[in-house]
Amino acid sequence: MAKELWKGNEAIAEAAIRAGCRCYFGYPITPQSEIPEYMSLHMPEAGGVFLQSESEIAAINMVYGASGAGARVMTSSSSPGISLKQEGISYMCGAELPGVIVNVMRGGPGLGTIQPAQGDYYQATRGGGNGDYRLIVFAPANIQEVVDLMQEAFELADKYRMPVMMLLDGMIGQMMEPVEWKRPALSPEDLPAKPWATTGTKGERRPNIINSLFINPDACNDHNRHLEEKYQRVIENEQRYEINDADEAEVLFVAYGTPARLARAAARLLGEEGIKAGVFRPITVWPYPYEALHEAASKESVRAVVTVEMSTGQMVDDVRIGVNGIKPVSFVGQAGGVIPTPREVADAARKALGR
Amino acid sequence: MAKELWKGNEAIAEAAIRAGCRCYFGYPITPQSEIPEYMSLHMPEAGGVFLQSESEIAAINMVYGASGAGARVMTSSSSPGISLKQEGISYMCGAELPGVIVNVMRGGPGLGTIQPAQGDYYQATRGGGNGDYRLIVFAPANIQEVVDLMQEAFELADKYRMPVMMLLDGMIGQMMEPVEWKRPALSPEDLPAKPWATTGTKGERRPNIINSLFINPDACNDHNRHLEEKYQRVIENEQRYEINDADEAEVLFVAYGTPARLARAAARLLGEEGIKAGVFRPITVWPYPYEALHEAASKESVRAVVTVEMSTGQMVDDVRIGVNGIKPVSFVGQAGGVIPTPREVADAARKALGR
Amino acid sequence: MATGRVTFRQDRCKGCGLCVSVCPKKIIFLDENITNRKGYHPAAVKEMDQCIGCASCARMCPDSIITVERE
Amino acid sequence: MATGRVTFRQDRCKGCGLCVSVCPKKIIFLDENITNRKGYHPAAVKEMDQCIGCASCARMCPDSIITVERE
Amino acid sequence: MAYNEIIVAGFGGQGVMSIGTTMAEAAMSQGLNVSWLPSYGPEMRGGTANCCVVIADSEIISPIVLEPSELIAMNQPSLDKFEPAVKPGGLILVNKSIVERGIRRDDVRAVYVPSLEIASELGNMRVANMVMLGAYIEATKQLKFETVINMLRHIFTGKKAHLVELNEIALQRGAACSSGL
Amino acid sequence: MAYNEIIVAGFGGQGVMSIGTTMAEAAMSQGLNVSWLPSYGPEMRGGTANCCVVIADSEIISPIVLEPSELIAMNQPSLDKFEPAVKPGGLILVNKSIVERGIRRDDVRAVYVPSLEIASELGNMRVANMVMLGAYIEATKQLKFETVINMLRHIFTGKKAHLVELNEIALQRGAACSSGL
Amino acid sequence: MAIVYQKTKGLTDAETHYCPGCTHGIIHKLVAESLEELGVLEKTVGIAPVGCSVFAYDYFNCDMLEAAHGRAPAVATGVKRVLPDHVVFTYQGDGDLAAIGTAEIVHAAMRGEKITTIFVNNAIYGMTGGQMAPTTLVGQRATTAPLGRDRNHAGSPIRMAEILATLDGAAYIERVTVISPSHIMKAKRAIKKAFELQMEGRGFTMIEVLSSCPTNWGLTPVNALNWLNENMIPVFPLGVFKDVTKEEV
Amino acid sequence: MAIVYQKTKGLTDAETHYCPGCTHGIIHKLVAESLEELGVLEKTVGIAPVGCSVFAYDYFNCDMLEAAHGRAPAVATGVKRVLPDHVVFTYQGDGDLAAIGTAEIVHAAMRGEKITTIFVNNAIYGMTGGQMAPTTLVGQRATTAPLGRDRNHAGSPIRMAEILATLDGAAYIERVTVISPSHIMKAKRAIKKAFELQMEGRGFTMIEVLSSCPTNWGLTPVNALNWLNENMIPVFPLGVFKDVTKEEV
Ligand SMILES: Cc1ncc(C[n+]2csc(CCOP(=O)(O)OP(=O)(O)O)c2C)c(N)n1
Ligand SMILES: Cc1ncc(C[n+]2csc(CCOP(=O)(O)OP(=O)(O)O)c2C)c(N)n1
Ligand code: SF4
Ligand code: SF4
Ligand code: SF4
Ligand code: SF4
Ligand code: SF4
Ligand code: SF4
Ligand SMILES: [Mg+2]
Ligand SMILES: [Mg+2]
Repeated sequence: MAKELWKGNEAIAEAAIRAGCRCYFGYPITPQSEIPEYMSLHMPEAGGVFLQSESEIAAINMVYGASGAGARVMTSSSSPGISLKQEGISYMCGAELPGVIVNVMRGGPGLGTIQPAQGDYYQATRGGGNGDYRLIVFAPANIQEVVDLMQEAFELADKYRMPVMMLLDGMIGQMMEPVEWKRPALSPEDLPAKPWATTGTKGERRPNIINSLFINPDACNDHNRHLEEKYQRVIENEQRYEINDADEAEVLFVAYGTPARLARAAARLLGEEGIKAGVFRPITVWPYPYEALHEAASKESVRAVVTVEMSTGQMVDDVRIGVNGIKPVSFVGQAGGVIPTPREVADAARKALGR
Repeated sequence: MAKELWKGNEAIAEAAIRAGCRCYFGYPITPQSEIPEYMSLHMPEAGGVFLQSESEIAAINMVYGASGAGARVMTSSSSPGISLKQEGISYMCGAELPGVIVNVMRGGPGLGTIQPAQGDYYQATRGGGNGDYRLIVFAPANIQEVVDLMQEAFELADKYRMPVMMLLDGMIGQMMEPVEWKRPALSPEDLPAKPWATTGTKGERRPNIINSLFINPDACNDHNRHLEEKYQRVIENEQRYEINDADEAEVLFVAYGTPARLARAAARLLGEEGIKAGVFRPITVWPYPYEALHEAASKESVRAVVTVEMSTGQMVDDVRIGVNGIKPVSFVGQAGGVIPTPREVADAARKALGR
Repeated sequence: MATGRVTFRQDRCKGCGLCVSVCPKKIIFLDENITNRKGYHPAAVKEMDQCIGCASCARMCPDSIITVERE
Repeated sequence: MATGRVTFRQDRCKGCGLCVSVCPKKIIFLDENITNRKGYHPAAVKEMDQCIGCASCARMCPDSIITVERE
Repeated sequence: MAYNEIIVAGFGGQGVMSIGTTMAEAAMSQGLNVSWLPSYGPEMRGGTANCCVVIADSEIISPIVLEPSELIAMNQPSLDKFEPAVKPGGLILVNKSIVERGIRRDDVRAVYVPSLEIASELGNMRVANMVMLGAYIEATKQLKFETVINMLRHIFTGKKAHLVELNEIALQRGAACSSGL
Repeated sequence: MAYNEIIVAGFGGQGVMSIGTTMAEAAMSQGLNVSWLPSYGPEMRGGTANCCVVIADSEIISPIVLEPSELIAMNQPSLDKFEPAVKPGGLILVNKSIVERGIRRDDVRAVYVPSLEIASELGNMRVANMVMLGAYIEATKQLKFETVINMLRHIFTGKKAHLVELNEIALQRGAACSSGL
Repeated sequence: MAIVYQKTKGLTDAETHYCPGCTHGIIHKLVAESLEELGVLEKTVGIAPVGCSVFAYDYFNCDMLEAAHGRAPAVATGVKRVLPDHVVFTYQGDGDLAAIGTAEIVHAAMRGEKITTIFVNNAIYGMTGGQMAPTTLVGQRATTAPLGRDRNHAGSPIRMAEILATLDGAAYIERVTVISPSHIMKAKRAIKKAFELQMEGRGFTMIEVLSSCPTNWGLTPVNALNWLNENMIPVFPLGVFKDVTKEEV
Repeated sequence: MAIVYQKTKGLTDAETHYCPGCTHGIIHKLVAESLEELGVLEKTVGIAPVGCSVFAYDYFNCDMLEAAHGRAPAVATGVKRVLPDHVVFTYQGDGDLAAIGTAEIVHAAMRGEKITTIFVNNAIYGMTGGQMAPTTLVGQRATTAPLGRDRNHAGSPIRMAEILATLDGAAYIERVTVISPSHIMKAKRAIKKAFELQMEGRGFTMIEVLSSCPTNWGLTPVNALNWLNENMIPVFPLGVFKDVTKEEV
């Protein structure tokens, strides 16, 4: 198929529609407002629902309702707006509702800045809401990958009955790159039925209930066990990552999203000096590919692991857990909307190698 | 001083008043409603402000305002309510505002149950809100400790200009224990002035501004660096932990709050069988006492580290980071309001030891 | 005079007395001789033949445990 | 006829024209010969002696850059 | 070494919680370590309630009582639920007035207290839980009657002072139920 | 191996973004890899704007351009800001119409384009950025005029078809500025 | 003998957890009876709030969702937009609707969301133990207003029916109560009419029902109804605040 | 010659970032002039919102806090309760106040919070690029309503002055605009009166100011004022909606 030049945010929206999403609720916030803007025109054209909600909280709860009613549904926001959705996300996890949540991250904390950042990693991978729950979190590094993963995001959400987050930074939302629409567009009729959904009993079954309340602690514990087993299945089956140029690498960069691209640029710089560097890029940051990272770090050639983030260091926790002490782990990054340069990244590698 | 029997929630409220807190904003939620209830009667008596807000979001933003205006101020809630405060907490961190936030945790996710749990560890220690920020998080294990730490909580909040969280579980909020009021009560007049507060210029200075917006990414990055340095100082100076019976321990339990008590009970059970067990109890879960844990786990006698939580396993990440691969780390816990029994904990230890 | 009949699912009665208060014939009472499994003294009717089947009691009952019949 | 005088901080003018639209004497114009450092053509007065010092322009200016004096 | 782990259980409204707090207060004023932990639920009334009390002269490890050394069963469901958990050699106080059966285990002791009957004899149904407490104190000897009576003197003052004596008698009548032990 | 890293910078309203997207579109339709990355700010108008374009026949590693191989400086502040970052041996296209100074470095090449004057000669100020683009294409030879003209044919149809020719001339006039290179 | 009144099929056979004499139970019946009589139970989706009626999902005999505290109108919006031909209702308390959920109810009404809201105003937070609600009367005691609500400190009760009636999207807004059989019949008519207007696509409909909380008011069930009559109705007058069918000629 | 008009000391010397002809700038002046004239700048604390006026903290010459989107009334409440003798105001846009911040403003008004809110209604989200606001007119285009606001889908504009006037805690509510010097003088009187009533402790005060957004309306500054006059005022009538001083005899 022919390539088309797409802006990240618009590609996200279009990809969702092509994934059979016919319901979008959201509230404007830079740098992702092109998503609701695109949806406001194209969702009705596709016969779907676009609604600008009164707040991010309303949006996530509309998602809860629409998902309960069986729809493929999405919301999007950026950092402060995602913070406001935490209770709702926790509820969706508790009630086992699918849905896709896009976070086009900007610098924080607080109002911060509107420039790209990755300061919401903890929130996305650990759950900024209450209780034990997880989201599948995809962290694509370019627009083609965003588009390719979108259909999968909706599929996994439905399969596991849990929300899936697309964790991007503002840069991916704002830039343009060529896109190829590889998979055929889905229409809602093609999708499997959801017998658990609250679509009216039609007199054919007992009422369905969507709920996250388990007042009896034993029931609540059982429910947590049930969720845990599900998460275990996700951990076993849904880890995604990519490794680049790792042959005989002395230093292993670990980075997701935009910084992974910077790390590869840094690896080139190092290569020019004869230092071999590889890049380990988690594509799912939850479930985190701990074993794969451990293996990559285990290679004899690797002398240092350097985590690169657009934050003051969050994923580095997962890198430490994955590497588990077998190699030294260090961190390089910038926060608040500043993007680390390949040179800074290369310097950090040199330092980690003691050069 | 004589001991008095206090209910946890009421002791928290009283301790706050004695720490010079004269401002409370909050919204009812089980199992912490006794805090606002106590405050509604006793805060006005102390000449302070009690206000029941329209929501948890309003409460945290009232805290933001009152803190900006220079007051020692507190809010409290339980899990879902704390989720709603995440944006506000991130703003407070961004604007460097002190304040104390009490989370009397209940089972989740979502509405979950009202029984005690520890499922909000990630949220508390990693930040459920957007951007790079931290809270000092105290996790006391009994009411006396709650009371003792409260004054310190307010002091550290003011000292570092950041929010401090008291992370408790519903059990500590609901139970009664004897309390001794060791430190003299503070009155607001005793407290150091806050020259940065927005209390009106009085024509004596240029306007003060409380703000978390740094639209220029370099400024935002600098601000993040500044915060990071502050957090580094906190890490260096404010770690608190307790170690029990660790001499020649074969198994080291790691637990905070109520499970630390259960772990000690389990250690007794094991002791009866001749298995020596120690308990490492972080009192601050951020900053996490990684080095101290590493050292405790390093002891030759220790063959296994077992993390005990009232969750499906959250602090275990920090235990892994602290132990850093030198000893095997395992986990035992119950979630959703069920409290693990000392027997279950002891069993997990036996299993970890291969017995 | 129309004749009515009321029946109570006494095991589910919470003894709140709302039915008692609205019966125009004042024939409902809480039977202190019975304690149901929930620990309440359930409602009962003294003189059923006085019942006019007006269903006021049933409409009022928050627990929907009263059935009213009428000739 | 009262005599007024207006002065503009032209470097801060955004050339929005609101002052132009409200001047009862129609003596304000945007000076296309000047481009200030912000890239705008700032407001100026054609015939100052016509100015009645009514301050309509100044009240209207969103950027508070007009000062009005009167005899 | 004293380490009493007690569960008090019954219907909401039977004064279960206050039996527990009274025990805890008394123990504390005797210089012992104590903890009191209630069950809690949504606000809706009715249903059952219980609390755990730990009284010890050493440090209290955990306030949760899973295997009580003593159980005060104020109603049948509570006896059904907690009887199996009582430590071998432990004690069960049964509120005989509304519990129909006897205990089923033979490795624990039992005291049967007709608390309502006694209270009604004393002309005040509200002292029924004092009767149970009296039985407990006599049976375990951990707490002193004096301590409790002193506490009552602080609570009932002025016009209510006469209630001290009533409660004292209730305690004694309860104690008598355990005296055969 | 082609790996062009371009920064286009100027005032908001000068068509900076669309110069970039046109380059990216053209390169893509020539089968090259491309990326386009805008600066973005709060909505308030005015101020400066820039975008990064990468055009390559190999994989594009990073869309961020820190050291451009080519800089299109549409105004003075942009030249001031980005001139030092240009790669040695790189190229700077200067919008001579409003930039008063020449370049200061001697390790890069420069092309000066009087874009506004040319546009005004052509009777349509809106083609000024096509003039700049023409200069770029001629100077770097990475893109084909044909490709851009074809794209214009798709954009300007019906009543606007006559604009294709106008833009074509603008491109050529711009190209002429680079021809001395 | 013919049955003149029996439990509606709109309710399940579950026993409610409500306190004795709590009028939540009466209101449940009216909603359920209305849905049954309209023959729409099979295509109804209800939203339970957080409050004493949190377990309503176990009581209504139709598909149900349990919403986060205050967010029922947003959840209902999500459901209704996906299932425009279904009947969608929320059932919410005064803490849920008039405190934490203020924005959601105002905006559902503003949009003219085609849902029906049953707003149970008992002037207190029942579920959590009697804290002050935005609808608590001035002077009324609550666990967070131990000396009674003080107007100067905490303001006066909010009147949601009046507020929402200012919005063009509201099709029908009425305030009723259930303190007597005749009030109950009137309340039922109001609820049924709201559902009918929803089904006609007229816009947002809300019935505010003044309800009792004997437990937290500290009154017997019967006295609670008297208290409601004497104290609440003067502050929250009964009546129709908006009716699109009356605006037409 | 005597100065008859010059920049108020209530504003700092910072240049604003507002678009040319945006009436946010005029409204800033009126607030600042009022505070200056009342002589209270030194004991005033202002709260900036999130919206185009987010940087207001750099413009007002008094202590300022920047609040989270929609939460300015809660922040103001926190400040005022700590500093009851100070003058506290919020400055908020229509997205901020009438969408995400609905609950906060309604409850500040309900409580009779002794603050003054300057509500700048420009029927659009200015800051984020022209998305639909709750106050956007039916038929008005916005980047999230590309075909114009559709009443059936998104409802009709919300009228906050009318809503808040239903609350007992509101002492003074007026809607004004700044499209001409005479409107500006009227707006100023309203703002000043609001501050005065706040200082007298009368309760919550709000001045809604109809404002222009030439950039996102796609009009010249002058045409924007005409559009406002012709289209917004009919939907948002100017006038006093609540005035406690008039209720007294
Ligand atoms: C986010 C959140 N905040 C608070 C609570 C605690 N909570 C549960 S119900 C309730 C109030 C219930 O009052 P109301 O809505 O009036 O219903 P009622 O019980 O009176 O019927 C509160 C505050 C919660 N579950 N979630
Ligand atoms: C929680 C959150 N949601 C969304 C945003 C993005 N945002 C910034 S300003 C704004 C709307 C501004 O509109 P309005 O309040 O009408 O002010 P105006 O710019 O029109 O003056 C939005 C949605 C944000 N910063 N925070
Ligand atoms: S039907 Fe009427 S008369 Fe009969 S018992 Fe009920 S209320 Fe009384
Ligand atoms: S109204 Fe119903 S629950 Fe109450 S006493 Fe009568 S029958 Fe029993
Ligand atoms: S003061 Fe009046 S007359 Fe003079 S320039 Fe200004 S508007 Fe015109
Ligand atoms: S109103 Fe002010 S900014 Fe606008 S043109 Fe006139 S002087 Fe310039
Ligand atoms: S607490 Fe009040 S509202 Fe809740 S069930 Fe009991 S009486 Fe009803
Ligand atoms: S975007 Fe609109 S509201 Fe914002 S500054 Fe520009 S004109 Fe004013
Ligand atoms: Mg209520
Ligand atoms: Mg606006």
